[in-house]
Amino acid sequence: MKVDLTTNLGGLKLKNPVLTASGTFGFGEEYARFYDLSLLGGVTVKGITLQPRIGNPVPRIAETPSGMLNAVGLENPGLEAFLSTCLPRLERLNTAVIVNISGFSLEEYAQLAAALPEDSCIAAIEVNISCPNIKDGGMAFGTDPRSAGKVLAVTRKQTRLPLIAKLSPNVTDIGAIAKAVADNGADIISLINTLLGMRIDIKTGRPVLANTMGGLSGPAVLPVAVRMVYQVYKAVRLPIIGMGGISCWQDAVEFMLAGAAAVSVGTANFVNPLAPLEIIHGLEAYCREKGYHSVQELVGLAHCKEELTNDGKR
Amino acid sequence: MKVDLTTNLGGLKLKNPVLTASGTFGFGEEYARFYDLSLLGGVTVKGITLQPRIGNPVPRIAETPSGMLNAVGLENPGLEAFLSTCLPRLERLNTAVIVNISGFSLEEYAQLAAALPEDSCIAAIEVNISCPNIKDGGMAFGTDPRSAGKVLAVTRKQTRLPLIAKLSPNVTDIGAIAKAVADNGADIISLINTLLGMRIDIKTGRPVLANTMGGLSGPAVLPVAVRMVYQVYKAVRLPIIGMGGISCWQDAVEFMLAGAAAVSVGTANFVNPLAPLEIIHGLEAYCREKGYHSVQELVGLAHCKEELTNDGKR
Amino acid sequence: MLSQEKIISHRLLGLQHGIHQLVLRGAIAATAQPGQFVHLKVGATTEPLLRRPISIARIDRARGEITLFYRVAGRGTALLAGAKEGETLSVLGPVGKGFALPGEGELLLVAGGIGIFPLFSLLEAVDRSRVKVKVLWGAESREFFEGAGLAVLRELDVAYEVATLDGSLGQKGLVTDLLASNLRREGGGQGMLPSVMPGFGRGDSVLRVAACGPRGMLKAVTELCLRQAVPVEVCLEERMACGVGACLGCVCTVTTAAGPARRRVCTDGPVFDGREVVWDEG
Amino acid sequence: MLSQEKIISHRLLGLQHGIHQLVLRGAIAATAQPGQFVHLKVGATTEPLLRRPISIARIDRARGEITLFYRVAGRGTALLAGAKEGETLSVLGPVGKGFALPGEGELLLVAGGIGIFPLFSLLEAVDRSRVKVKVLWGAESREFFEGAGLAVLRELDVAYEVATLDGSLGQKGLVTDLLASNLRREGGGQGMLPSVMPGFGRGDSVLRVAACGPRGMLKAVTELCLRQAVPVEVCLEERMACGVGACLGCVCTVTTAAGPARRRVCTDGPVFDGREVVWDEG
Ligand SMILES: Cc1cc2nc3c(=O)[nH]c(=O)nc-3n(C[C@H](O)[C@H](O)[C@H](O)COP(=O)(O)OP(=O)(O)OC[C@H]3O[C@@H](n4cnc5c(N)ncnc54)[C@H](O)[C@@H]3O)c2cc1C
Ligand SMILES: Cc1cc2nc3c(=O)[nH]c(=O)nc-3n(C[C@H](O)[C@H](O)[C@H](O)COP(=O)(O)OP(=O)(O)OC[C@H]3O[C@@H](n4cnc5c(N)ncnc54)[C@H](O)[C@@H]3O)c2cc1C
Ligand SMILES: Cc1cc2nc3c(=O)[nH]c(=O)nc-3n(C[C@H](O)[C@H](O)[C@H](O)COP(=O)(O)O)c2cc1C
Ligand SMILES: Cc1cc2nc3c(=O)[nH]c(=O)nc-3n(C[C@H](O)[C@H](O)[C@H](O)COP(=O)(O)O)c2cc1C
Ligand code: FES
Ligand code: FES
Repeated sequence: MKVDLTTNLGGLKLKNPVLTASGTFGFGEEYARFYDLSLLGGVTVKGITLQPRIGNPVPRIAETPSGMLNAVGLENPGLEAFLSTCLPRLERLNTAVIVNISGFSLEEYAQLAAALPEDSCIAAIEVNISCPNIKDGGMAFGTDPRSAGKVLAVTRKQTRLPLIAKLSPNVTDIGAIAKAVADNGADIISLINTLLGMRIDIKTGRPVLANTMGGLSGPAVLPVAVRMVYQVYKAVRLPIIGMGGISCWQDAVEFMLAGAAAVSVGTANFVNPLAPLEIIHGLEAYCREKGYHSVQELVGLAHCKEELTNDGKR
Repeated sequence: MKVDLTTNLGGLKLKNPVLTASGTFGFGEEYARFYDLSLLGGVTVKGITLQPRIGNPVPRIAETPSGMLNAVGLENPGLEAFLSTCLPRLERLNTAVIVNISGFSLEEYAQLAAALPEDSCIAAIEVNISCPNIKDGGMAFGTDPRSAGKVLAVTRKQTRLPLIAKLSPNVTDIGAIAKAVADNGADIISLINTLLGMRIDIKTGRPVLANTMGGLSGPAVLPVAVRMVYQVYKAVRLPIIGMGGISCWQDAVEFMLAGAAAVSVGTANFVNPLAPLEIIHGLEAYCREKGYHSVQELVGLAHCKEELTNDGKR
Repeated sequence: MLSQEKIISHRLLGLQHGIHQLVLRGAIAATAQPGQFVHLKVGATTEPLLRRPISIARIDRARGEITLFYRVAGRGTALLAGAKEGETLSVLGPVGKGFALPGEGELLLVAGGIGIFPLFSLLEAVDRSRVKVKVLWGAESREFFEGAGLAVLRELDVAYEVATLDGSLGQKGLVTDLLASNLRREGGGQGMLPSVMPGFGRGDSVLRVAACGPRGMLKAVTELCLRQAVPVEVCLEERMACGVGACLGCVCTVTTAAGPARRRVCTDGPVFDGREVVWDEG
Repeated sequence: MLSQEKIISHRLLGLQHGIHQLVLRGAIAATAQPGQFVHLKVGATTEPLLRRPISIARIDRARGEITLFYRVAGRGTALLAGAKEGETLSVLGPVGKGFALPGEGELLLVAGGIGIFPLFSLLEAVDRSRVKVKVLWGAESREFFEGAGLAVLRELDVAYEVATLDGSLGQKGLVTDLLASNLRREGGGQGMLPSVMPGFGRGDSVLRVAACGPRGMLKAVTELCLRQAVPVEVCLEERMACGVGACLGCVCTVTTAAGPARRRVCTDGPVFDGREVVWDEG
């Protein structure tokens, strides 16, 4: 039986539902040494900002039980260098490219969205709303439904590319944020970004990360991410890209059952560069075994009361 | 060198800073088979409610990477049976007892606090504000600063016992909640309660937990907990009881450096029943090595810019 | 209660069903009772985090050894399968309330699949010169039995009947079919004690059933027994965290005079009186 | 780039410093260069999560073997120490830009503590019939050297000087003292190429330094070299996640014409021109 892996996320068409997560896959080239990136559903590139950023001092990485903290601080070459240097190389990867953008004001988000060409390999824009709103006291845009909505609204005006709103998990009510971005022009929701965490070196008594706090990712966060995907699936009708700790196909199935129409692989790349490919194959085999013709049949099944039988029926 | 382990948390005097966490230590008796509980700083008993509760159906437990989910649903014998049956037995443990209370309305919190005797082995009351406020739409009391403050205010009126406010980590701004409980009569703050999480069984397509979602605990949550202790230490002046994934003395040191004046051991008891004792000894040895006369000298050191030298100086 | 036990032998019984036999030497054997279990740490790191409950299948007090049989079911048992002879494991136990040990009469042991393991210990402990014992065991196929300690049964020289789903060994069907026909064989109406084995059923002889297996099977076994007023003990399974009664993670529901109540499978069980257990709960 | 390598031998060199020698056979040896490293998976579960970077210390292309030396520093290396001969490890590599391989002149290898390991591979790779090589190595004490491959140095039959903090072997003091006196021995003012070994320093001979060790030491080595216009390469360490240049976790700062810029230690390094590195940053 052939399983149809194609995935259509409100205008973003992918050959399969497996993407790579922003910030964990550089601008694609690093992992091109391991396999042909055109096998992926798509790649999401490192978050770009209007101006180049040299990011935070080191240490930027700390390990945690089944997870890691990072405080890279959005190091990136800036919009201009991205367009002139990175984009032409991305064209050659022959895969759907999602560009992750980060602004420190509404205008920055708008400028970034406006500058990304609609006729290139760029298949969608992922709007990272976890950045601090420096004009408004530094709380992240993504922690308040109103400011999250505003970011999407201003970005929406600037582009016809599909817009993915990337949600921060560091909030009381993820459903409220999801509704706000859905009401303001998001086509797709991706989640979760990293959980805010911290470690202290007991030898020196100081935080391990130069930046004191950092973002937690990896398997440790998986149950929180699955829960939030489940909640957002209940809260809004937009397609969801699920991520957070996915390291094998079983994890990916779990996210799709919770409501994700596609998944992103992040930290797992660091441990097993072949993880995204293994996940594509595992998803296909799982569908075949359960008798599904399309991988999209999995989406949201955990919301039904009945159990799956061995042949995928209820 | 003798290290002074005694710990005074705003009126709650402990022989050492190591407690056990509510819900992970029954009413004390189960672990009394492993060691003399009077060696502990104290024990926190399972959360009690006004009425007896049979809790959630099974499965109540799911494993996650370096962590676990529980959805016990506050199973407990209720206030009356607690006072008549559990309390007399707790008296015999010869250790400081902290009683964890959970209410579904402000009145319930008040009634529970009023009913706990001030002249027994009960050394403090821990107010679990993670319960859903059923009168007010079901959002947990602890996710909104105002309702969190109200719970503390009504409880404060009913007792002269030290009041510990136990914070939920499922919030955008933990500092705001901490300020609210501090302003409304809390003597001590304990954190973190469990993070909301979920797992799905890919064989059945259904959530693993009968209750769909549950609370994440264990090593996986440690970096989030350390971060929140650090933030609360900055936000308020109250003593902090830190918990969340502590499984060895190194973890306990990390919490104390972040700002906790005492620590609670939860999930680690399930894996290593002797963990609390090993932590007490490890804390003592660490202080001795660093040249500290009192374990309390550790508290909050990560907030200073200088590194610790080998002999504990800066 | 917390013991470092040395791995004396560790072997795979049959590839297809991934069942391993693990012999441990240490303090547990001295006090272990049939139906109790151990709570095992299966790795050195925090992943997997929780201990794993495994029934004590054989107890050799003289040598200070217990034998466990386990099936590789997931990542925890897969990791355990890598433990080597000579290494030590952290073992919490013996845990729980085991089977009642009848001093006379007849005992029917009813097992579904790997539910046979805790029954091995009961079989060994019971004084077979005074109690007549028979084993009824059901599983998928002949291979299963061969990879799951059928040799142990033979070695213990006990009367047994088996049933397989595919008919490849013994009777084709379920173990409850075996039980039903055993109970039927001797008639046994309401209130009257039935006797199931030829030569049994005289006067004072009391038949008891001890069962272990999937929940659905235990429910059916209990119903069959209750219909004939045969006392039945069932050994339950539930997901566990602490294994010592502290977390309330592993409860089942029982009927009491005061209404339905929770019991902890780890310490109030895992063996319960079948009559008490509430089988159909949400 | 991703290779399953078989453990050919694995042994502890000295208890006190917990340094292990690990020989792996597989695809990495074919292309490994001195100064490159491997990124090792140290366990089978997600805990610890990240791979561990370890320098390639010896390369035996004929046998397809690489040798690593590592010190047990924390939980990851402690777990690695339990890996047994015959098992396989998942190895990502060879990673990074290694040392320049001088074809003539003089080469001074300066090591602090376990910083000697990547220098072993350079020492073996350099054509010593054309390049004069000397090793300067500093550490705490005599025991350290004995547990950290001093035997390898002796076996490689190279000129070396050692310094210990406690004076228990070689000169009492720091390796930078050795370097300073070696550089001083032959004078060598600004712009003039100094020559440090007796018989060196004729006409066209060029002295280079390759150094590895703690950051403070590398900084001091670089300053000493720059003062005498001696080209110096340093091998840096930084906490790594991906090890392939994708995560930007492991950066250092270098000076460029356009101002300070970040470089990835894993793929732009770990070997950098000492002149470029910005040593004092926040
Ligand atoms: C009292 C008792 C006695 C048991 N005796 C035996 C025995 O003798 N032989 C044997 O092969 N198995 C026995 N089991 C089942 C055994 O505990 C599980 O197969 C095992 O825990 C699965 O762990 P895993 O890591 O391989 O699977 P995973 O699915 O990775 O486990 C994930 C989590 O679920 C729990 N879990 C999964 N399956 C079960 C289950 N069936 N029962 C309880 N918890 C489960 C695990 O303990 C773990 O916490 C017993 C269970 C109980 C409760
Ligand atoms: C390019 C490179 C080459 C290296 N070569 C060697 C070698 O040949 N021999 C050797 O003994 N050591 C070497 N190291 C250091 C070695 O990587 C660390 O000692 C090791 O990662 C510690 O892991 P752990 O789990 O034991 O310690 P933990 O402290 O538990 O590690 C926690 C985390 O911090 C990281 N970490 C801790 N210490 C270091 C460190 N010094 N450098 C980088 N990351 C660190 C770990 O990789 C891990 O992610 C090298 C490091 C780098 C960057
Ligand atoms: C090193 C690192 C850098 C990251 N950088 C970004 C980023 O620039 N923009 C963004 O939206 N998310 C970023 N993330 C978050 C990931 O895209 C992803 O949301 C998160 O790591 C959870 O997935 P995982 O557990 O599979 O890694 C980064 C994560 C890591 C680990
Ligand atoms: C099984 C279980 C039951 C719990 N029950 C309660 C409870 O009744 N009241 C409460 O305030 N916290 C309860 N908690 C939360 C713990 O007290 C603690 O805050 C949390 O588990 C984090 O600590 P840990 O990671 O060390 O377990 C429970 C935790 C677990 C694992
Ligand atoms: S497993 Fe904790 S009470 Fe049974
Ligand atoms: S470790 Fe990821 S860029 Fe170097």
